[in-house]
Amino acid sequence: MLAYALLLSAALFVIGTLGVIVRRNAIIIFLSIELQLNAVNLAFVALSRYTGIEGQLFVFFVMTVAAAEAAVGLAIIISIFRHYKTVNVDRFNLLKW
Amino acid sequence: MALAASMPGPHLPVQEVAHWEPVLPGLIVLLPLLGFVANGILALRAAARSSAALRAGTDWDPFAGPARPRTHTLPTWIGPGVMFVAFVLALWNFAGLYGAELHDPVVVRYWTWIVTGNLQIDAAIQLDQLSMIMMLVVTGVGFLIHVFSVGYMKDDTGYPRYFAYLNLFVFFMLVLVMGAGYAMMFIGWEGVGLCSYLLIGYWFTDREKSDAGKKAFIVNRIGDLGFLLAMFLLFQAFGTLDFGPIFEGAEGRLAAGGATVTAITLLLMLGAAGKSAQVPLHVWLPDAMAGPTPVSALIHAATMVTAGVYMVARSSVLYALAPTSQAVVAGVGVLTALLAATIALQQHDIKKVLAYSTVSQLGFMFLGAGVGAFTAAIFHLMTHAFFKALLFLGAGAVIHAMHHALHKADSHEDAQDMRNMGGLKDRMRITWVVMWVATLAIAGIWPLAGFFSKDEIIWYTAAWAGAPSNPFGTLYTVYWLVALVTAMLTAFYMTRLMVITFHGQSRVDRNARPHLHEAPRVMTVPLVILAVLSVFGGWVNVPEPLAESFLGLFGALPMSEWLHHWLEPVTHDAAAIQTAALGEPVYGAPLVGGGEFAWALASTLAAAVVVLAALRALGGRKYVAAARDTAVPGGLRGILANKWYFDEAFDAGIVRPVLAASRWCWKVVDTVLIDGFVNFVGNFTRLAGWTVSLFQTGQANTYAFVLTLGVLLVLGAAVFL
Amino acid sequence: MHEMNQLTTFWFWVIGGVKVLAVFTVVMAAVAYMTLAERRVSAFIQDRLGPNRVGPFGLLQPIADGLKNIIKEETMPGTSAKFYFVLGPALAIMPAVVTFAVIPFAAPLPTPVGTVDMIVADVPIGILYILALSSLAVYGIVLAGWASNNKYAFLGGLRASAQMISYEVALGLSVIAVLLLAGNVTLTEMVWQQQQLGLWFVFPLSLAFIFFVISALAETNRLPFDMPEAESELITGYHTEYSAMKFSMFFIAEYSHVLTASALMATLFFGGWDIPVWTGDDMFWHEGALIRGFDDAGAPIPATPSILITLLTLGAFCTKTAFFVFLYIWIRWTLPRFRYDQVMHLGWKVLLPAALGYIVLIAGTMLVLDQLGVPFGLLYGLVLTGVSGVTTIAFLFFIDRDRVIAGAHGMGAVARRREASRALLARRAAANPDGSVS
Amino acid sequence: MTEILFVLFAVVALGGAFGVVLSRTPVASLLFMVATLASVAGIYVLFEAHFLAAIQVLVYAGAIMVLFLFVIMLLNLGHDYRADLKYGLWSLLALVVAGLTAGVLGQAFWGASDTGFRGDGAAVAAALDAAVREQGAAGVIAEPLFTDYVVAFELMGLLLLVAIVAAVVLAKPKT
Repeated sequence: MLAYALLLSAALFVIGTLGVIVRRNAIIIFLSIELQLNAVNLAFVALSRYTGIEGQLFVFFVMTVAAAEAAVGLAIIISIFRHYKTVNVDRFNLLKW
Repeated sequence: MALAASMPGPHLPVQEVAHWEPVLPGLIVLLPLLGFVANGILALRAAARSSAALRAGTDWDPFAGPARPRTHTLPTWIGPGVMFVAFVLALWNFAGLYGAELHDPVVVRYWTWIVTGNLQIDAAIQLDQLSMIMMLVVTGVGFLIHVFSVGYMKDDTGYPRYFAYLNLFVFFMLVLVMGAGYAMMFIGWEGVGLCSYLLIGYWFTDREKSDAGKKAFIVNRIGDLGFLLAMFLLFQAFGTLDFGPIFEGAEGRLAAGGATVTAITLLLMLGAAGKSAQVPLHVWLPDAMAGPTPVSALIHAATMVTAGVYMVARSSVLYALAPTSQAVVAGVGVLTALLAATIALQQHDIKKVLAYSTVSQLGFMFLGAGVGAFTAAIFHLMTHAFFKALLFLGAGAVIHAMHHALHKADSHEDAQDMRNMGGLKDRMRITWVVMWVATLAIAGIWPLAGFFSKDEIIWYTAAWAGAPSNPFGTLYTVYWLVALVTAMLTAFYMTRLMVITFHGQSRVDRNARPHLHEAPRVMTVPLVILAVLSVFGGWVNVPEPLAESFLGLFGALPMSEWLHHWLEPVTHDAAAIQTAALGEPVYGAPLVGGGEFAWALASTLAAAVVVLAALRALGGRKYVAAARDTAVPGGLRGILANKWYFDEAFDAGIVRPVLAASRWCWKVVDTVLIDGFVNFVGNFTRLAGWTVSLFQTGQANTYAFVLTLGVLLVLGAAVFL
Repeated sequence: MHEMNQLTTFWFWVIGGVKVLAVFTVVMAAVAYMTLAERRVSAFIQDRLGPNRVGPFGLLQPIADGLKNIIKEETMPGTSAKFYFVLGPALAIMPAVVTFAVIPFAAPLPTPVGTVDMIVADVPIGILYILALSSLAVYGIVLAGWASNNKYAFLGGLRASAQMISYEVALGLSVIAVLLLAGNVTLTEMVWQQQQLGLWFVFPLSLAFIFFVISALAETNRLPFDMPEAESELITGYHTEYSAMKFSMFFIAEYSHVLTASALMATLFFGGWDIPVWTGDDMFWHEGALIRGFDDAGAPIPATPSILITLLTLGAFCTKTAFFVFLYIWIRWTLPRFRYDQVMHLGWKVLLPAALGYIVLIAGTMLVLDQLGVPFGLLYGLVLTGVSGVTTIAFLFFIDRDRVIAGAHGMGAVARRREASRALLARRAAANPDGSVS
Repeated sequence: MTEILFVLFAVVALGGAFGVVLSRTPVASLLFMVATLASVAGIYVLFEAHFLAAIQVLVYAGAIMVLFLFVIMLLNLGHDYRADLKYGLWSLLALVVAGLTAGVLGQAFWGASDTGFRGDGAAVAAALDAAVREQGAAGVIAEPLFTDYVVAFELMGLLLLVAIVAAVVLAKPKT
């Protein structure tokens, strides 16, 4: 079952990647990133069955980081929205040359 | 030294103790540093007030008020105070060491300073007979000069700064002479160089004077390079820079007369030549007279410039192993002595005369060190410290008086030019007397200090010239003859100085004459003390052959060969090596034979004759004041007046080519090649950056895409490779 | 000696199915009758009769209500997001119904095929399961509010999401105190630990209990925290546009939540199905055997489950739960509604820090007791009770003053503010005697 | 049984994932995400990671996603559907890259067997199950968390604190 879990994890990861690349809505991109994180978490949990509890611990940490990231990320999105009246990432490209 | 070993003199009754603990040796070094810090703080406060006044658009005159500000009163006590305590401590330690029969130096380690690879440098000081003599000279003469400075610098706005520098100098000088290794010595070496620079350029608003400071600094760097290279070689050969292991292991590790030891000693000599103003690196010392006169007395006559002699004496073991280097050292010394003495004949500035005299005397010391008479070199160093400090301080008193008087008379004539003086003896009795004492001492008139020390150097030159295995015997004979001539020249130019300055008609500005008067007590007291030392200082080392004759007052001069015995633990090894290599010195003149007594008698008589002749010849001459003395001397006198064209030669041979090369480097190498390359790199980077920046779309999706691409590559590599 | 064997797989599934059906039925019935209870109690509090026409004492009223809701016309707002509009009530009711699964409601029951635990699913994560699922409850409400495409419904949904997230924190923190004392997250073990301690956790963890009750009120959107459906402000909030059975499902969800919350209070703080004082009902699976406790030597004392004990403990559980359901209704008809900012203020600035401090205090006390070597028993519980009691009193009367007890901005604060503004006006009048406005 | 459940969860998770990426409204995306999270939590249970499953639902689905939902609603998003998806060559490129990544990952994971990690996989699993029975589902995670990884744990706490402050500062309207 490990192989299937890992393949599922890979599939979820790739779908998340796709989401990050093709979507413009910052929130959806954010969700896709969470999806990638989840895919990795799944791999960790599946492997922890075979390597020890550390995999689960790592998932725990990843979740904490995800929570922190969500809080800050959403705050950023809110303040961007306040300024541009949109969350379309094409519209804020101040990082451009 | 064979002489000392074969002819032990009567020892003074001493209480012998096997073990000796130095008393607060670190404090001797530390006290001047503390003085520097205290005076430095005062100087900073004074500078703050001065700059605040400048911002407000006025000048701050610290002496305008009814009382001197505290920044200008405290250094009076701090500066000489720390010196006095240090001198007392040094005396105390000297007394302790005197009572001890000590053959090994006492090394006090404070902390490990640098450890890197095999190199370990400790902050350690070494107390032995040699460093003790140097400590006494530095702190003793230093103290007197500090006291003198209180009077001399009284009306200078930079009063606290002056004492801060002076204290700092003494600190570094003590580190130099007390350091227990070449590394510590080098710190002191560089430190005194720095202080020398600071003090020469003390009146830094005067362009000429700050240039003189720079010149001294730069010329010294050349010598320091030699010192550094010598240290590298020493480290390569011994794996350490501490004196102890180097001198103990030198004989075993270095082949006598070999290339390594010759290279080391020659490089050390280069360093010493720089610091001690030997030909051709002597050019900075006369210019260094731009500094305040007490500075000239302390740094450029009594202590710092003798550091080279100290170093050669300290490294005596190494020099004994390298006879070629010794010949070079002696040759440089004697050449310097001769050239400087000749130049001194044609100088008009009173301090310049003394400066060349100093260079000349340093040459004598190197001659002594070069021929293996290390004790004699140190002996001459010590007596020279006394009478040359006295001469400078006396000149200082004269300049002080002249300056004061000319200032009162609103005259702009040069206060240092002897042609503007004359007849001062009536107005400055004490100065006149003590200056004559010093002049007779330096001229080598019996029984003053210079007689014993200089005579001993000349005597040893002759003795080693006659050593059976000395390959440079003939050369040493030439040295001896030149030294004799130079000694006569010394007597002549010093008498000339005295005559022009103190005797004859007064050429001082008519309006200024009434204002001329003797220096205050605070200046004359050190003069008198130094005069006493100049008289009796030579008695600590009356040569054995003279001791029982009338030149030694039939044994009444108490301390026959005392310095020899005192320094024997330090110089013993070198003497043994030298005797083994060259054979026993022959105590007699190489050309005509004769005992030391006869030559000594002849020497002092010759000196006396020269002095009297000069008095007669020069006393009757009419001199003209500087403003009207427009005659350009020709021939040899012209050459001498122009100092053998050393500066011009350096200018043409080194400075101008370097400047031309620099300009070429600037115009061609820098502007065209380097700038071109740098600009090319910059432009290329900009172009490349602009190209790459096209990828920087500012859109998160693009970045994610490229990121994924990269991950894909890494993953693919990991999976498939 | 009774049969103490575990169930075989076959019987596990069979009995599991039976338990699911039974519990679901009972919960649904209880919910139905809670609506009646609400109305009757409110009537009692307001000194009137309440529904009493349908059946004896109005006992058939819930059935009539249900019938009415099923046959009523379903309205669907034209501008709503249809799919989510339907999804909302479904999502709301699901977590409410399934949370009851992990609450043990009686002592294990001996049957011919083995001893049956009186719990639908004794999952190893116990209380976390409840917290997790109840945190999902907000989706139904928020979606309903959003999908209605109605300003008031939308505001109700937003309020619901913010409020539930806020109070989940306080709820979780008050539960953590229980976890500290119980040492595990499964509810069966919590009941067991209360039996072992000889004290219900409400005593040693009195302040945690108070926090839990308050937070549970907020989590279930009950008065005085029913911001998402505040009639006077938002019509009825998120279910403004709902009618008939979909509207009814929100009601069912709310009452199931109330029921679950009451059962939880009973389980976490009042010993669950434990009958006070009597130790004969103490029962716990220990290494494959049911035990009553440990003797002084540490050896387990076997327990004897019986049908009587199961029934008695079931009665105890129902009594406690019913009491808390009554408490809910009581509070609803007694206290006025908070203002929205007061709700947030209470949750973040009072309950959260206070609960954190309380955890530190309890953990510290336990650490001291463990270091002193006090065994886990009555003395342990009594010491904690003392510490906790003092803290509770101090919190309520000194630290809190008129925030929790008298509302987020109680009368004391209002009075002070009024005083201040009056003083300000007086000063202005004094400074400006001609009365002109500056 | 386990396999059936796994397939069920996997299908829901994949479907949810596609839903996240392809939905036109943010709210739908979010709900699909919740579905995916719940399914992944189910798979955690299948792997006996009960605690993580609970935390996944409690923290991820119950808190983080609600926060997302809250923000979506607060900003009233979802009215510029057309501008949201990138079409054309870009999507094609993305698909190609994603497909390649999937291929590489699949190649890497295809042969993953249940043994061959740190010693015997079955033994590790058995030890984990024993630890869960002994210490409880939470205890088995908590024990290393508060001993070996306590520094990391505390740093996580610090991170959360920083995130709280940052979020407050960022989201606060500039007055």
